[in-house]
Amino acid sequence: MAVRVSEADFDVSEEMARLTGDDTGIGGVSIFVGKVRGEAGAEKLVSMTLEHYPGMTEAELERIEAEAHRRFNLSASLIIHRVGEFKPGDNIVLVITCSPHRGDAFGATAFLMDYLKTCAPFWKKETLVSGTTRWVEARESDDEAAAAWVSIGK
Amino acid sequence: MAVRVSEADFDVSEEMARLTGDDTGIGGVSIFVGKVRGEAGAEKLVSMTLEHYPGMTEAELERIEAEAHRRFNLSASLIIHRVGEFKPGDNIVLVITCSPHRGDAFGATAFLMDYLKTCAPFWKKETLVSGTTRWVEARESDDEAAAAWVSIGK
Amino acid sequence: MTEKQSTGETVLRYFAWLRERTGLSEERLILPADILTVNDLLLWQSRRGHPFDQAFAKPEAIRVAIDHSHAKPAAEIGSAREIAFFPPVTGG
Amino acid sequence: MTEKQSTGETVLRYFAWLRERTGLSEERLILPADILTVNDLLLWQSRRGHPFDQAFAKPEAIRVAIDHSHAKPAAEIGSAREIAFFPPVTGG
Repeated sequence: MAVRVSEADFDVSEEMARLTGDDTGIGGVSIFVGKVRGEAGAEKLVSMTLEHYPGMTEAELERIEAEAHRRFNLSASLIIHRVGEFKPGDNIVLVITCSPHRGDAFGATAFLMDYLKTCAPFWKKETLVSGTTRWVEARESDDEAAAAWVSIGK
Repeated sequence: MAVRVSEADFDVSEEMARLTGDDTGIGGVSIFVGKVRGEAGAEKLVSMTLEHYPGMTEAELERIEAEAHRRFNLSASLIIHRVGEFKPGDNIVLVITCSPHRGDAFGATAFLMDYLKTCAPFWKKETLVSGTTRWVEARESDDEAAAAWVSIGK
Repeated sequence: MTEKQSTGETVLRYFAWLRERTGLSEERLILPADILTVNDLLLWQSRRGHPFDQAFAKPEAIRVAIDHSHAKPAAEIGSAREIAFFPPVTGG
Repeated sequence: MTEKQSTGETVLRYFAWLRERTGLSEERLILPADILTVNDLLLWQSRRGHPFDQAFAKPEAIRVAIDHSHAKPAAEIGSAREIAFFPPVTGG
Protein backbone atom coordinates (compact mmCIF):
# COMPACT_ATOMS: atom_id res chain seq x y z
CA MET A 1 0.00 0.00 0.00
CA ALA A 2 1.40 3.35 -1.01
CA VAL A 3 0.15 6.82 -1.90
CA ARG A 4 2.18 9.64 -3.38
CA VAL A 5 1.39 13.26 -4.22
CA SER A 6 3.98 14.68 -6.56
CA GLU A 7 4.69 17.28 -9.23
CA ALA A 8 6.85 14.75 -11.07
CA ASP A 9 5.54 12.49 -13.81
CA PHE A 10 5.42 8.73 -13.29
CA ASP A 11 6.53 5.76 -15.38
CA VAL A 12 3.85 3.07 -15.42
CA SER A 13 6.23 0.15 -16.10
CA GLU A 14 8.61 1.19 -13.33
CA GLU A 15 5.84 1.65 -10.80
CA MET A 16 4.25 -1.67 -11.74
CA ALA A 17 7.57 -3.54 -11.47
CA ARG A 18 8.28 -2.00 -8.06
CA LEU A 19 4.77 -2.83 -6.84
CA THR A 20 4.64 -6.45 -7.99
CA GLY A 21 8.27 -7.17 -6.99
CA ASP A 22 8.78 -10.91 -6.86
CA ASP A 23 5.29 -11.70 -5.54
CA THR A 24 4.27 -14.66 -7.71
CA GLY A 25 0.88 -14.79 -6.00
CA ILE A 26 -0.21 -11.92 -8.27
CA GLY A 27 -2.24 -13.06 -11.28
CA GLY A 28 -3.77 -9.76 -12.37
CA VAL A 29 -2.65 -6.14 -12.37
CA SER A 30 -5.22 -3.44 -13.08
CA ILE A 31 -3.90 0.01 -13.94
CA PHE A 32 -5.65 3.31 -14.56
CA VAL A 33 -4.01 6.45 -15.91
CA GLY A 34 -5.97 9.71 -15.95
CA LYS A 35 -4.80 12.33 -18.43
CA VAL A 36 -5.45 16.01 -19.17
CA ARG A 37 -7.90 16.34 -22.06
CA GLY A 38 -7.36 19.03 -24.66
CA GLU A 39 -10.94 20.18 -24.68
CA ALA A 40 -13.11 21.73 -22.00
CA GLY A 41 -16.65 21.61 -23.33
CA ALA A 42 -16.56 23.45 -26.65
CA GLU A 43 -13.33 25.28 -25.85
CA LYS A 44 -9.71 24.29 -26.23
CA LEU A 45 -7.55 24.00 -23.16
CA VAL A 46 -4.15 25.66 -22.84
CA SER A 47 -3.24 24.32 -19.42
CA MET A 48 -4.66 22.87 -16.26
CA THR A 49 -3.54 23.58 -12.71
CA LEU A 50 -4.06 21.07 -9.94
CA GLU A 51 -4.22 22.38 -6.37
CA HIS A 52 -4.53 20.15 -3.31
CA TYR A 53 -4.70 20.21 0.48
CA PRO A 54 -1.33 18.96 1.74
CA GLY A 55 -1.77 16.75 4.76
CA MET A 56 -5.43 15.98 4.17
CA THR A 57 -4.74 14.66 0.66
CA GLU A 58 -2.36 11.97 1.86
CA ALA A 59 -4.65 11.07 4.78
CA GLU A 60 -7.67 10.80 2.48
CA LEU A 61 -5.84 8.71 -0.13
CA GLU A 62 -4.65 6.35 2.61
CA ARG A 63 -8.20 6.02 3.96
CA ILE A 64 -9.53 5.23 0.48
CA GLU A 65 -6.74 2.74 -0.16
CA ALA A 66 -7.33 0.98 3.18
CA GLU A 67 -11.04 0.72 2.34
CA ALA A 68 -10.18 -0.87 -1.04
CA HIS A 69 -8.06 -3.47 0.79
CA ARG A 70 -11.00 -4.23 3.08
CA ARG A 71 -13.38 -4.69 0.15
CA PHE A 72 -11.12 -6.53 -2.29
CA ASN A 73 -8.50 -9.28 -2.10
CA LEU A 74 -5.43 -7.22 -2.96
CA SER A 75 -1.76 -8.15 -2.92
CA ALA A 76 -0.55 -4.57 -3.42
CA SER A 77 -1.76 -1.13 -4.47
CA LEU A 78 -0.45 2.27 -5.44
CA ILE A 79 -2.00 5.70 -5.92
CA ILE A 80 0.01 8.54 -7.42
CA HIS A 81 -1.66 11.91 -7.96
CA ARG A 82 0.20 14.79 -9.54
CA VAL A 83 -0.19 18.48 -8.64
CA GLY A 84 1.03 21.61 -10.42
CA GLU A 85 0.50 22.91 -13.94
CA PHE A 86 -0.13 20.57 -16.85
CA LYS A 87 -0.67 20.56 -20.61
CA PRO A 88 -3.17 18.48 -22.60
CA GLY A 89 -1.96 14.89 -22.81
CA ASP A 90 -0.07 15.05 -19.50
CA ASN A 91 -0.62 12.34 -16.90
CA ILE A 92 -2.60 13.35 -13.78
CA VAL A 93 -3.24 10.21 -11.80
CA LEU A 94 -2.03 6.60 -11.63
CA VAL A 95 -3.77 3.79 -9.78
CA ILE A 96 -2.37 0.25 -9.75
CA THR A 97 -3.89 -2.70 -7.91
CA CYS A 98 -2.54 -6.26 -7.87
CA SER A 99 -4.51 -9.35 -6.92
CA PRO A 100 -4.44 -13.12 -7.32
CA HIS A 101 -7.54 -12.78 -9.55
CA ARG A 102 -8.51 -10.16 -12.10
CA GLY A 103 -11.98 -9.45 -10.68
CA ASP A 104 -10.58 -8.02 -7.46
CA ALA A 105 -8.01 -5.92 -9.32
CA PHE A 106 -10.61 -4.51 -11.75
CA GLY A 107 -13.03 -3.76 -8.92
CA ALA A 108 -10.44 -2.15 -6.67
CA THR A 109 -9.06 0.16 -9.36
CA ALA A 110 -12.55 1.35 -10.33
CA PHE A 111 -13.44 1.78 -6.64
CA LEU A 112 -10.27 3.79 -5.96
CA MET A 113 -10.87 6.10 -8.93
CA ASP A 114 -14.52 6.68 -8.02
CA TYR A 115 -13.66 7.55 -4.43
CA LEU A 116 -10.59 9.55 -5.34
CA LYS A 117 -12.74 11.69 -7.65
CA THR A 118 -15.27 12.47 -4.92
CA CYS A 119 -13.23 12.45 -1.68
CA ALA A 120 -9.58 13.36 -2.28
CA PRO A 121 -9.03 17.13 -1.90
CA PHE A 122 -7.78 18.10 -5.36
CA TRP A 123 -9.14 20.95 -7.46
CA LYS A 124 -8.62 21.59 -11.15
CA LYS A 125 -8.44 25.02 -12.73
CA GLU A 126 -8.53 25.31 -16.51
CA THR A 127 -6.92 28.00 -18.64
CA LEU A 128 -8.64 28.16 -22.01
CA VAL A 129 -7.38 29.40 -25.38
CA SER A 130 -9.66 32.43 -24.98
CA GLY A 131 -7.64 33.42 -21.91
CA THR A 132 -10.45 32.59 -19.51
CA THR A 133 -9.57 30.65 -16.38
CA ARG A 134 -12.16 28.65 -14.49
CA TRP A 135 -12.42 26.11 -11.72
CA VAL A 136 -13.72 22.76 -12.96
CA GLU A 137 -17.10 21.91 -11.44
CA ALA A 138 -17.68 18.56 -9.78
CA ARG A 139 -19.72 16.17 -11.88
CA GLU A 140 -22.85 14.60 -10.50
CA SER A 141 -21.99 11.37 -12.32
CA ASP A 142 -18.85 11.09 -10.17
CA ASP A 143 -20.90 11.37 -6.98
CA GLU A 144 -23.27 8.72 -8.29
CA ALA A 145 -20.40 6.41 -9.21
CA ALA A 146 -18.98 6.66 -5.70
CA ALA A 147 -22.41 6.35 -4.06
CA ALA A 148 -23.04 3.11 -5.97
CA TRP A 149 -20.24 1.41 -4.01
CA VAL A 150 -21.99 2.10 -0.70
CA SER A 151 -24.86 -0.21 -1.56
CA ILE A 152 -23.01 -2.93 -3.47
CA GLY A 153 -19.73 -3.10 -1.61
CA LYS A 154 -20.48 -3.16 2.09
CA MET B 1 -7.14 -1.01 -32.75
CA ALA B 2 -4.39 -3.57 -32.67
CA VAL B 3 -3.86 -7.17 -31.62
CA ARG B 4 -0.57 -8.99 -31.35
CA VAL B 5 0.39 -12.58 -30.53
CA SER B 6 4.02 -12.82 -29.60
CA GLU B 7 6.64 -14.78 -27.67
CA ALA B 8 8.33 -11.52 -26.70
CA ASP B 9 7.57 -9.66 -23.48
CA PHE B 10 5.95 -6.23 -23.61
CA ASP B 11 6.70 -2.92 -21.93
CA VAL B 12 3.52 -1.33 -20.58
CA SER B 13 4.78 2.28 -20.72
CA GLU B 14 6.01 1.93 -24.29
CA GLU B 15 2.80 0.33 -25.49
CA MET B 16 0.70 2.96 -23.73
CA ALA B 17 2.74 5.84 -25.19
CA ARG B 18 2.47 4.38 -28.69
CA LEU B 19 -1.28 3.82 -28.30
CA THR B 20 -2.19 7.25 -26.92
CA GLY B 21 0.20 9.09 -29.27
CA ASP B 22 -0.73 12.77 -29.32
CA ASP B 23 -4.49 12.18 -29.00
CA THR B 24 -5.49 14.75 -26.39
CA GLY B 25 -9.09 13.55 -26.52
CA ILE B 26 -8.07 10.68 -24.24
CA GLY B 27 -8.94 11.28 -20.58
CA GLY B 28 -8.62 7.75 -19.23
CA VAL B 29 -6.42 4.76 -19.95
CA SER B 30 -7.34 1.39 -18.46
CA ILE B 31 -4.67 -1.29 -18.51
CA PHE B 32 -4.74 -4.93 -17.46
CA VAL B 33 -1.71 -7.20 -17.18
CA GLY B 34 -2.20 -10.92 -16.59
CA LYS B 35 0.72 -12.78 -15.01
CA VAL B 36 1.75 -16.38 -14.37
CA ARG B 37 1.00 -17.30 -10.77
CA GLY B 38 3.47 -19.44 -8.84
CA GLU B 39 0.87 -21.77 -7.42
CA ALA B 40 -1.53 -24.18 -9.09
CA GLY B 41 -4.00 -25.21 -6.42
CA ALA B 42 -1.92 -26.63 -3.57
CA GLU B 43 1.11 -27.28 -5.78
CA LYS B 44 3.99 -25.06 -6.86
CA LEU B 45 4.42 -24.26 -10.51
CA VAL B 46 7.74 -24.66 -12.34
CA SER B 47 6.62 -23.34 -15.70
CA MET B 48 3.60 -22.73 -17.88
CA THR B 49 3.35 -23.28 -21.62
CA LEU B 50 0.89 -21.32 -23.72
CA GLU B 51 -0.26 -22.89 -26.99
CA HIS B 52 -2.56 -21.15 -29.46
CA TYR B 53 -4.24 -21.55 -32.84
CA PRO B 54 -2.36 -19.30 -35.27
CA GLY B 55 -4.77 -17.65 -37.67
CA MET B 56 -7.85 -18.15 -35.55
CA THR B 57 -6.28 -16.41 -32.55
CA GLU B 58 -5.73 -13.17 -34.42
CA ALA B 59 -9.18 -13.37 -36.04
CA GLU B 60 -10.86 -13.97 -32.68
CA LEU B 61 -8.96 -11.18 -30.90
CA GLU B 62 -9.92 -8.78 -33.70
CA ARG B 63 -13.58 -9.80 -33.42
CA ILE B 64 -13.54 -9.27 -29.65
CA GLU B 65 -11.80 -5.92 -30.04
CA ALA B 66 -14.29 -4.75 -32.68
CA GLU B 67 -17.15 -5.72 -30.35
CA ALA B 68 -15.58 -3.68 -27.54
CA HIS B 69 -15.47 -0.66 -29.86
CA ARG B 70 -19.17 -1.15 -30.64
CA ARG B 71 -20.12 -1.32 -26.98
CA PHE B 72 -17.83 1.38 -25.56
CA ASN B 73 -16.68 4.83 -26.62
CA LEU B 74 -13.01 4.06 -27.25
CA SER B 75 -10.27 6.19 -28.75
CA ALA B 76 -7.78 3.33 -29.07
CA SER B 77 -7.18 -0.23 -27.89
CA LEU B 78 -4.47 -2.86 -27.81
CA ILE B 79 -4.40 -6.57 -27.00
CA ILE B 80 -1.08 -8.41 -26.69
CA HIS B 81 -1.10 -12.10 -25.78
CA ARG B 82 2.12 -14.02 -25.34
CA VAL B 83 2.70 -17.65 -26.29
CA GLY B 84 5.56 -20.02 -25.43
CA GLU B 85 7.02 -21.14 -22.12
CA PHE B 86 6.87 -18.97 -19.02
CA LYS B 87 7.95 -18.85 -15.39
CA PRO B 88 5.95 -17.64 -12.38
CA GLY B 89 5.80 -13.85 -12.41
CA ASP B 90 6.09 -13.58 -16.21
CA ASN B 91 3.61 -11.45 -18.13
CA ILE B 92 1.00 -13.31 -20.21
CA VAL B 93 -1.44 -10.74 -21.51
CA LEU B 94 -1.75 -6.98 -21.88
CA VAL B 95 -4.96 -5.10 -22.62
CA ILE B 96 -5.04 -1.31 -22.95
CA THR B 97 -8.09 0.78 -23.77
CA CYS B 98 -8.23 4.56 -24.09
CA SER B 99 -11.36 6.68 -23.89
CA PRO B 100 -12.44 10.26 -23.25
CA HIS B 101 -14.01 9.03 -19.97
CA ARG B 102 -12.86 6.46 -17.45
CA GLY B 103 -16.11 4.46 -17.37
CA ASP B 104 -15.76 3.36 -20.99
CA ALA B 105 -12.10 2.45 -20.53
CA PHE B 106 -12.79 0.42 -17.37
CA GLY B 107 -15.73 -1.35 -18.99
CA ALA B 108 -13.92 -2.13 -22.23
CA THR B 109 -10.85 -3.60 -20.53
CA ALA B 110 -12.97 -5.86 -18.30
CA PHE B 111 -15.08 -6.86 -21.32
CA LEU B 112 -12.00 -7.68 -23.40
CA MET B 113 -10.48 -9.80 -20.64
CA ASP B 114 -13.72 -11.71 -20.00
CA TYR B 115 -14.17 -12.50 -23.69
CA LEU B 116 -10.52 -13.22 -24.29
CA LYS B 117 -10.63 -15.78 -21.47
CA THR B 118 -13.60 -17.61 -22.97
CA CYS B 119 -13.22 -17.12 -26.74
CA ALA B 120 -9.60 -16.66 -27.78
CA PRO B 121 -7.98 -20.02 -28.66
CA PHE B 122 -5.17 -20.22 -26.11
CA TRP B 123 -4.43 -23.20 -23.88
CA LYS B 124 -2.26 -23.33 -20.78
CA LYS B 125 -0.26 -26.34 -19.70
CA GLU B 126 1.32 -26.36 -16.26
CA THR B 127 4.49 -28.12 -15.19
CA LEU B 128 4.49 -28.62 -11.43
CA VAL B 129 7.36 -29.09 -8.98
CA SER B 130 6.35 -32.74 -8.64
CA GLY B 131 7.13 -33.21 -12.33
CA THR B 132 3.48 -33.58 -13.33
CA THR B 133 2.26 -31.70 -16.36
CA ARG B 134 -1.40 -30.89 -16.86
CA TRP B 135 -3.65 -28.81 -19.06
CA VAL B 136 -5.40 -26.05 -17.14
CA GLU B 137 -9.15 -26.57 -17.07
CA ALA B 138 -11.50 -23.80 -18.07
CA ARG B 139 -13.17 -22.10 -15.11
CA GLU B 140 -16.93 -21.84 -14.95
CA SER B 141 -16.59 -18.38 -13.39
CA ASP B 142 -14.95 -17.18 -16.61
CA ASP B 143 -17.89 -18.40 -18.68
CA GLU B 144 -20.26 -16.66 -16.30
CA ALA B 145 -18.27 -13.42 -16.46
CA ALA B 146 -18.44 -13.44 -20.26
CA ALA B 147 -22.10 -14.47 -20.31
CA ALA B 148 -22.98 -11.52 -18.05
CA TRP B 149 -22.04 -9.10 -20.84
CA VAL B 150 -24.63 -10.61 -23.17
CA SER B 151 -27.50 -9.38 -21.01
CA ILE B 152 -26.09 -6.05 -19.84
CA GLY B 153 -24.12 -4.91 -22.86
CA LYS B 154 -26.27 -5.40 -25.92
CA MET C 1 -15.79 21.23 26.60
CA THR C 2 -12.08 21.40 27.28
CA GLU C 3 -10.33 24.60 28.26
CA LYS C 4 -8.19 24.20 25.11
CA GLN C 5 -11.23 24.52 22.91
CA SER C 6 -12.63 27.62 24.51
CA THR C 7 -9.32 29.48 24.64
CA GLY C 8 -7.27 27.99 21.78
CA GLU C 9 -6.75 29.30 18.28
CA THR C 10 -8.16 27.48 15.29
CA VAL C 11 -6.50 27.46 11.87
CA LEU C 12 -8.95 28.14 9.03
CA ARG C 13 -7.80 27.15 5.53
CA TYR C 14 -9.26 28.05 2.15
CA PHE C 15 -8.81 26.24 -1.16
CA ALA C 16 -9.59 26.76 -4.85
CA TRP C 17 -12.14 29.53 -5.45
CA LEU C 18 -12.69 29.97 -1.70
CA ARG C 19 -9.01 30.88 -1.41
CA GLU C 20 -9.35 33.28 -4.33
CA ARG C 21 -12.57 34.94 -3.12
CA THR C 22 -11.48 35.32 0.49
CA GLY C 23 -7.98 36.36 -0.57
CA LEU C 24 -6.70 34.06 2.18
CA SER C 25 -5.09 30.67 2.12
CA GLU C 26 -4.96 30.46 5.90
CA GLU C 27 -5.83 32.43 9.05
CA ARG C 28 -5.54 31.74 12.78
CA LEU C 29 -8.19 32.96 15.12
CA ILE C 30 -10.29 32.23 18.19
CA LEU C 31 -13.76 31.19 17.09
CA PRO C 32 -16.79 32.59 18.96
CA ALA C 33 -17.84 30.14 21.69
CA ASP C 34 -21.37 29.77 20.29
CA ILE C 35 -20.15 28.12 17.07
CA LEU C 36 -20.84 24.46 17.75
CA THR C 37 -21.37 22.84 14.34
CA VAL C 38 -20.13 23.14 10.77
CA ASN C 39 -23.43 24.82 9.94
CA ASP C 40 -22.89 27.43 12.63
CA LEU C 41 -19.43 28.12 11.23
CA LEU C 42 -20.70 28.54 7.64
CA LEU C 43 -23.41 30.94 8.86
CA TRP C 44 -20.85 32.93 10.84
CA GLN C 45 -18.59 33.21 7.77
CA SER C 46 -21.48 34.51 5.66
CA ARG C 47 -22.08 37.27 8.25
CA ARG C 48 -18.44 38.19 8.70
CA GLY C 49 -18.54 40.98 6.12
CA HIS C 50 -16.40 41.51 3.02
CA PRO C 51 -15.01 39.39 1.43
CA PHE C 52 -16.43 36.48 3.44
CA ASP C 53 -20.07 37.40 2.90
CA GLN C 54 -19.68 36.87 -0.86
CA ALA C 55 -17.42 33.83 -0.63
CA PHE C 56 -19.87 32.10 1.71
CA ALA C 57 -23.10 33.32 0.11
CA LYS C 58 -23.93 29.79 -1.09
CA PRO C 59 -22.95 27.48 1.79
CA GLU C 60 -24.45 24.46 -0.01
CA ALA C 61 -21.61 24.77 -2.59
CA ILE C 62 -18.96 24.59 0.13
CA ARG C 63 -17.39 21.51 1.68
CA VAL C 64 -15.72 21.48 5.09
CA ALA C 65 -12.99 19.31 6.59
CA ILE C 66 -12.14 19.18 10.28
CA ASP C 67 -8.59 18.13 11.10
CA HIS C 68 -8.14 16.55 7.64
CA SER C 69 -11.45 14.63 7.61
CA HIS C 70 -14.59 15.49 5.65
CA ALA C 71 -17.28 16.89 7.95
CA LYS C 72 -21.02 17.12 7.31
CA PRO C 73 -22.99 20.32 8.04
CA ALA C 74 -24.32 18.87 11.30
CA ALA C 75 -20.88 17.74 12.49
CA GLU C 76 -19.65 19.27 15.74
CA ILE C 77 -16.55 21.45 15.65
CA GLY C 78 -15.41 20.09 19.01
CA SER C 79 -11.76 20.85 19.71
CA ALA C 80 -10.82 21.16 16.05
CA ARG C 81 -7.36 22.54 15.43
CA GLU C 82 -7.71 23.01 11.66
CA ILE C 83 -10.86 23.62 9.66
CA ALA C 84 -10.78 23.84 5.86
CA PHE C 85 -13.27 25.27 3.38
CA PHE C 86 -13.32 24.23 -0.28
CA PRO C 87 -15.59 23.49 -3.26
CA PRO C 88 -16.51 19.90 -4.15
CA VAL C 89 -13.31 18.12 -5.18
CA THR C 90 -12.41 17.60 -8.86
CA GLY C 91 -9.21 15.55 -8.91
CA GLY C 92 -8.47 12.27 -10.64
CA MET D 1 -23.76 -28.47 -52.19
CA THR D 2 -20.87 -27.35 -54.33
CA GLU D 3 -18.68 -29.78 -56.20
CA LYS D 4 -15.72 -28.44 -54.20
CA GLN D 5 -17.31 -29.60 -50.99
CA SER D 6 -18.12 -33.11 -52.09
CA THR D 7 -14.73 -33.74 -53.67
CA GLY D 8 -12.37 -31.39 -51.78
CA GLU D 9 -10.08 -32.13 -48.92
CA THR D 10 -10.68 -30.71 -45.45
CA VAL D 11 -7.88 -29.85 -43.04
CA LEU D 12 -8.53 -31.11 -39.50
CA ARG D 13 -6.47 -29.52 -36.73
CA TYR D 14 -6.01 -30.62 -33.12
CA PHE D 15 -4.89 -28.50 -30.16
CA ALA D 16 -3.86 -28.97 -26.53
CA TRP D 17 -4.78 -32.40 -25.14
CA LEU D 18 -6.62 -33.30 -28.35
CA ARG D 19 -3.34 -32.90 -30.21
CA GLU D 20 -1.58 -35.01 -27.61
CA ARG D 21 -4.21 -37.78 -27.51
CA THR D 22 -4.62 -38.06 -31.28
CA GLY D 23 -0.89 -37.70 -31.83
CA LEU D 24 -1.75 -35.32 -34.67
CA SER D 25 -1.57 -31.58 -35.02
CA GLU D 26 -3.08 -31.65 -38.49
CA GLU D 27 -4.42 -34.02 -41.14
CA ARG D 28 -5.95 -33.59 -44.59
CA LEU D 29 -8.75 -35.85 -45.71
CA ILE D 30 -11.99 -36.12 -47.59
CA LEU D 31 -14.81 -36.28 -45.07
CA PRO D 32 -17.65 -38.78 -45.65
CA ALA D 33 -20.50 -37.09 -47.49
CA ASP D 34 -23.01 -37.88 -44.74
CA ILE D 35 -21.25 -35.66 -42.19
CA LEU D 36 -23.39 -32.53 -42.22
CA THR D 37 -23.02 -30.97 -38.78
CA VAL D 38 -20.38 -30.52 -36.08
CA ASN D 39 -22.23 -33.18 -34.08
CA ASP D 40 -21.96 -35.65 -37.00
CA LEU D 41 -18.25 -34.97 -37.18
CA LEU D 42 -17.70 -35.51 -33.44
CA LEU D 43 -19.63 -38.79 -33.61
CA TRP D 44 -17.61 -39.91 -36.63
CA GLN D 45 -14.36 -39.13 -34.80
CA SER D 46 -15.45 -41.20 -31.80
CA ARG D 47 -16.04 -44.19 -34.10
CA ARG D 48 -12.83 -43.81 -36.09
CA GLY D 49 -10.88 -46.25 -33.96
CA HIS D 50 -7.66 -45.75 -32.03
CA PRO D 51 -6.57 -43.15 -31.00
CA PHE D 52 -9.60 -41.09 -32.00
CA ASP D 53 -12.12 -43.20 -30.07
CA GLN D 54 -10.43 -42.28 -26.81
CA ALA D 55 -9.68 -38.66 -27.70
CA PHE D 56 -13.32 -38.08 -28.68
CA ALA D 57 -14.95 -40.23 -25.99
CA LYS D 58 -16.40 -37.14 -24.28
CA PRO D 59 -17.55 -34.85 -27.10
CA GLU D 60 -19.15 -32.43 -24.62
CA ALA D 61 -15.59 -31.52 -23.46
CA ILE D 62 -14.54 -30.64 -27.00
CA ARG D 63 -14.94 -27.32 -28.82
CA VAL D 64 -14.95 -26.98 -32.59
CA ALA D 65 -14.02 -24.12 -34.92
CA ILE D 66 -14.88 -23.98 -38.61
CA ASP D 67 -12.60 -21.81 -40.72
CA HIS D 68 -11.35 -19.93 -37.63
CA SER D 69 -14.78 -19.29 -36.09
CA HIS D 70 -16.32 -21.03 -33.09
CA ALA D 71 -19.04 -23.48 -34.19
CA LYS D 72 -21.83 -24.95 -32.08
CA PRO D 73 -22.66 -28.69 -32.19
CA ALA D 74 -25.64 -28.07 -34.48
CA ALA D 75 -23.64 -25.89 -36.91
CA GLU D 76 -23.40 -27.15 -40.48
CA ILE D 77 -20.00 -28.08 -41.85
CA GLY D 78 -20.90 -26.65 -45.26
CA SER D 79 -17.86 -26.13 -47.46
CA ALA D 80 -15.45 -25.80 -44.55
CA ARG D 81 -11.79 -25.84 -45.52
CA GLU D 82 -10.38 -26.12 -42.00
CA ILE D 83 -11.99 -27.60 -38.91
CA ALA D 84 -10.26 -27.49 -35.53
CA PHE D 85 -10.85 -29.51 -32.34
CA PHE D 86 -9.75 -28.28 -28.93
CA PRO D 87 -10.71 -28.17 -25.26
CA PRO D 88 -12.36 -25.05 -23.77
CA VAL D 89 -9.87 -22.20 -23.99
CA THR D 90 -7.78 -21.11 -20.99
CA GLY D 91 -5.79 -18.07 -22.10
CA GLY D 92 -5.60 -14.62 -20.58
